[in-house]
Amino acid sequence: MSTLPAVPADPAVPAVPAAPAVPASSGSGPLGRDALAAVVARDIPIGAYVNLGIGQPTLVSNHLPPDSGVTLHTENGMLGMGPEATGDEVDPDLINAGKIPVTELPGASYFHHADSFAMMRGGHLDICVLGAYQVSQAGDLANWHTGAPDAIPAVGGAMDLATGARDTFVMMNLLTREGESKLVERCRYPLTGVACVSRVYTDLAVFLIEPDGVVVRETFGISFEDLCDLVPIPLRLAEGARPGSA
Amino acid sequence: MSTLPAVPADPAVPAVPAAPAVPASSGSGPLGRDALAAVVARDIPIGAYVNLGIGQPTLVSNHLPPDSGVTLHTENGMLGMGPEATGDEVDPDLINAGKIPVTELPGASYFHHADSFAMMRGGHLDICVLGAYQVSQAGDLANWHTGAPDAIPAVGGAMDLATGARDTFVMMNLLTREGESKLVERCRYPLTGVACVSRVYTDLAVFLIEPDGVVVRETFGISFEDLCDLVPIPLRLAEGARPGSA
Amino acid sequence: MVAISPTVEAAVADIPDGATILVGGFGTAGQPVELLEALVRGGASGLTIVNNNAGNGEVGLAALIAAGRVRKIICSFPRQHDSHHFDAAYRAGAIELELVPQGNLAERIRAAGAGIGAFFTPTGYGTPLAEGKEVREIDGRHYVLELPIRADFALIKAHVADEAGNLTYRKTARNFGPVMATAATTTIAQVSQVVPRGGIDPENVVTPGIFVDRVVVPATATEPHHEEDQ
Amino acid sequence: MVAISPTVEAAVADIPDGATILVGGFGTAGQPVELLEALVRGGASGLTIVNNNAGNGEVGLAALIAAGRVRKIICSFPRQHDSHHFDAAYRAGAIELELVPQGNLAERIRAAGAGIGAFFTPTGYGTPLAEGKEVREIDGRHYVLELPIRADFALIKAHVADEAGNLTYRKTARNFGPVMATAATTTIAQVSQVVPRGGIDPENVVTPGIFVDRVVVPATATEPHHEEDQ
Repeated sequence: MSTLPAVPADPAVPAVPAAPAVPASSGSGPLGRDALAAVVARDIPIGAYVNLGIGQPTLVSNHLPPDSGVTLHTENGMLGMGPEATGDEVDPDLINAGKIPVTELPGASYFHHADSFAMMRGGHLDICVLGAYQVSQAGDLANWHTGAPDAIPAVGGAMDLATGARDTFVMMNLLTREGESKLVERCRYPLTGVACVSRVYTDLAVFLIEPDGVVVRETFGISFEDLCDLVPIPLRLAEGARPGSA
Repeated sequence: MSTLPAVPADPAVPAVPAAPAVPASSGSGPLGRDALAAVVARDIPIGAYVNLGIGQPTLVSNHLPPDSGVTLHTENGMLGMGPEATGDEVDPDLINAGKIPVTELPGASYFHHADSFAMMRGGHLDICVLGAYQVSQAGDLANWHTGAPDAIPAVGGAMDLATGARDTFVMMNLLTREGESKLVERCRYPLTGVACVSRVYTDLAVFLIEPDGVVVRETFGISFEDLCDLVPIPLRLAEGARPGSA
Repeated sequence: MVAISPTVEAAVADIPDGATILVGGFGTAGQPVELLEALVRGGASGLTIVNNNAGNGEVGLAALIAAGRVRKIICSFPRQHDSHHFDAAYRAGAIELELVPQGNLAERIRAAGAGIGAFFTPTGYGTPLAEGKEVREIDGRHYVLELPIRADFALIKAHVADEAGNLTYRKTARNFGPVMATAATTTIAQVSQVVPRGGIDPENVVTPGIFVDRVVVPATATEPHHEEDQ
Repeated sequence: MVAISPTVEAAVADIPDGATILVGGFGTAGQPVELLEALVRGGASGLTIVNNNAGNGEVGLAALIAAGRVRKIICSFPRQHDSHHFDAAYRAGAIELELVPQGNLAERIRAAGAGIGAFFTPTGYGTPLAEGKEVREIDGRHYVLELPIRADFALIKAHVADEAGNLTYRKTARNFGPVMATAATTTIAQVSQVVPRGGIDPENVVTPGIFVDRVVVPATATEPHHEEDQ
């Protein structure tokens, strides 16, 4: 479930739809990163203000149609961020949160860091999309620290994004390389935020974190029953969901 | 004594001098409002950032020489305020805290109310000059409410100014119309701020509120002994002070 | 996403009875007079208004108070030479007053917009306006705990808007507009002019469009500015 | 009152051993590289540095760390692909790290400049970065109490300054500069250009001169901007 926004939901932005307008393809296997980004993009309402985290979430921008009216925020002080800069466009003073040179779209604005994070913390961003090490069934997020004793910890804006946006979506592979589910009963890694994730988009299924449990909205190339065998928490199939074949 | 500023004193602005460069005229009687404004103006260091309260304190600006480099702040969102506007200069969008049309000097800046009061509360203003109903020997200020049961209370920015500026100067007549001292042991009116006043400029004397008591820096047309008879708190004469004749 | 409202009446049409409304302005500078007068015509009542003052003369907020629509006002400086409509309502016991020091008012509104749960301010410590509030000594200084002020609507007056909802202001009419825009569920800005996206330099945007839901150019707008100031 | 320093060396000459310094920038965007390198040449050591990161490559803050001048760093994101000087010092136990979520870092600096004694933030609640801190539930949400971060000096990079000390910035190089300028006893800004008073439109000032003590145009300034951007 999402944290309570400091300011109630903005009526100018339609609520995030509970189910996709078009049922997802339930084709022949797990979704690739790019296909998963397209699924996330389809769930972003027209006109939304969105922050895309570093890495896989950045791919979502490639799938937002030009008429989506979606405005991208980068926490280092900009709304109206455009695509990555190339050639002569590169300007070291115009970068995204990953420190990659980007461009500016018409209608952009710049602001300082305290204002930028006030914007996030105050619940003004409709959606942020983040990667994760683990997500718990209560929506707890772990994505900043493996807890390894020799790791140098670095948190950046992850905690602010996770707790600040109205909806926090996670994008990740469902399983670790060792085959363990990253959707878990309780996170083993240090937390980024408590009960902040509302949806988990993975290569095998889309999960909705709801107050009464985790709901599977769609699966990709796997049956609901096989999915339940992989994930160590109780799952419910959403009404009208179209589970994929195994 | 002054409240602790949130940020230590700015070394770019010389400390407020403990004694005037030129001894005040100790002439033949109490100072008029304009002459008192000149005394205050003389104590404002070159380059200081100053907020002048509504009423008598506003007169101080008439006595700041053009080369003083003093920048005036108005809490409704401006630094670099110029003199009152006249004729075609009048613009309803450019007013001071007393809602009087004013002008803009080169080097001015505009900012919103939260930023303007952050500037004050954060200890960035060197001096504010306020009127008062009463000031206590500990520097408590009462200037917003008589406490009369039928009065409509209004506080404005007085509490923020009193506690926010590095030095708060008060300008007032020493005595009420009934002849009672407004410099008192303990304020009888509701407080504006606690231990916030550092100096009290009156028609009869200038008082410094120091940690170990109230010091008379100069008197105007009255002997120190006669002044002590008027004011119901212990007074000390500053070293080198030139008391006026009675 | 910002909507351009065709009229001030349309812009405020869904403000219900009992709403809490942040109203921009310091006196009449920056006061969204046309939006407020549309609200008078619209008929919503039992309103809680947050403004620095309590109305001036006969226009805008003063007209709303005169029409008996304001149940409560949260402000720093109600008593002015021309606040006679408020004065009369207050003395008649028809309006509730919550008095807040001006800087605490601005900071409490900012806190609501910035997701700050509460903050310790030195302003008001030891005064009647801190009575009943939590106090704490931090690093040798005394502070009072203050809570956010958020609202259902913000009505503000800006200068130029672009089609992304970005706003600029004019001189000291900026005052409370930028912070109020951040602290309401729905923010409605009356402006002198709407320009296309890109019509405001991104470096000079004061209120980013993310905070603005509706923009309207009042039909009767008689702006005091000179064209070259835009 | 602002002073125009003749050189970056003169601008930082009085920074003593053991000082706490707010350093602007997000990575290298907005980082006052020339001021930091003057500080390396100047020799102050035992410094506490507050910056979003912990140095990139060989320049600026990375050079200061490489020279062994930094005792402690307060930042949100030390570990980067090019933070090898920090990494080495950290693993050698030669530098202390206080990790702060980025938004709490910005807000704590703002609080210092704004005279806020402490504030309740939702960020970090329930995580290891809130351990030992006061928590409180307000209106059904959990918050952590955070304290201001103030400093002896702020070193920032802006774009244009006027002779009143007013500053503008360029694009996302604005980042921490405006809040850091408010939170130090002495704020030193390196800029591309100094214009006369009135050379910056008062509506477009980002940092008012009241927050700026010294301005300097580095001799080696090679600004990436196009002239028409000024």
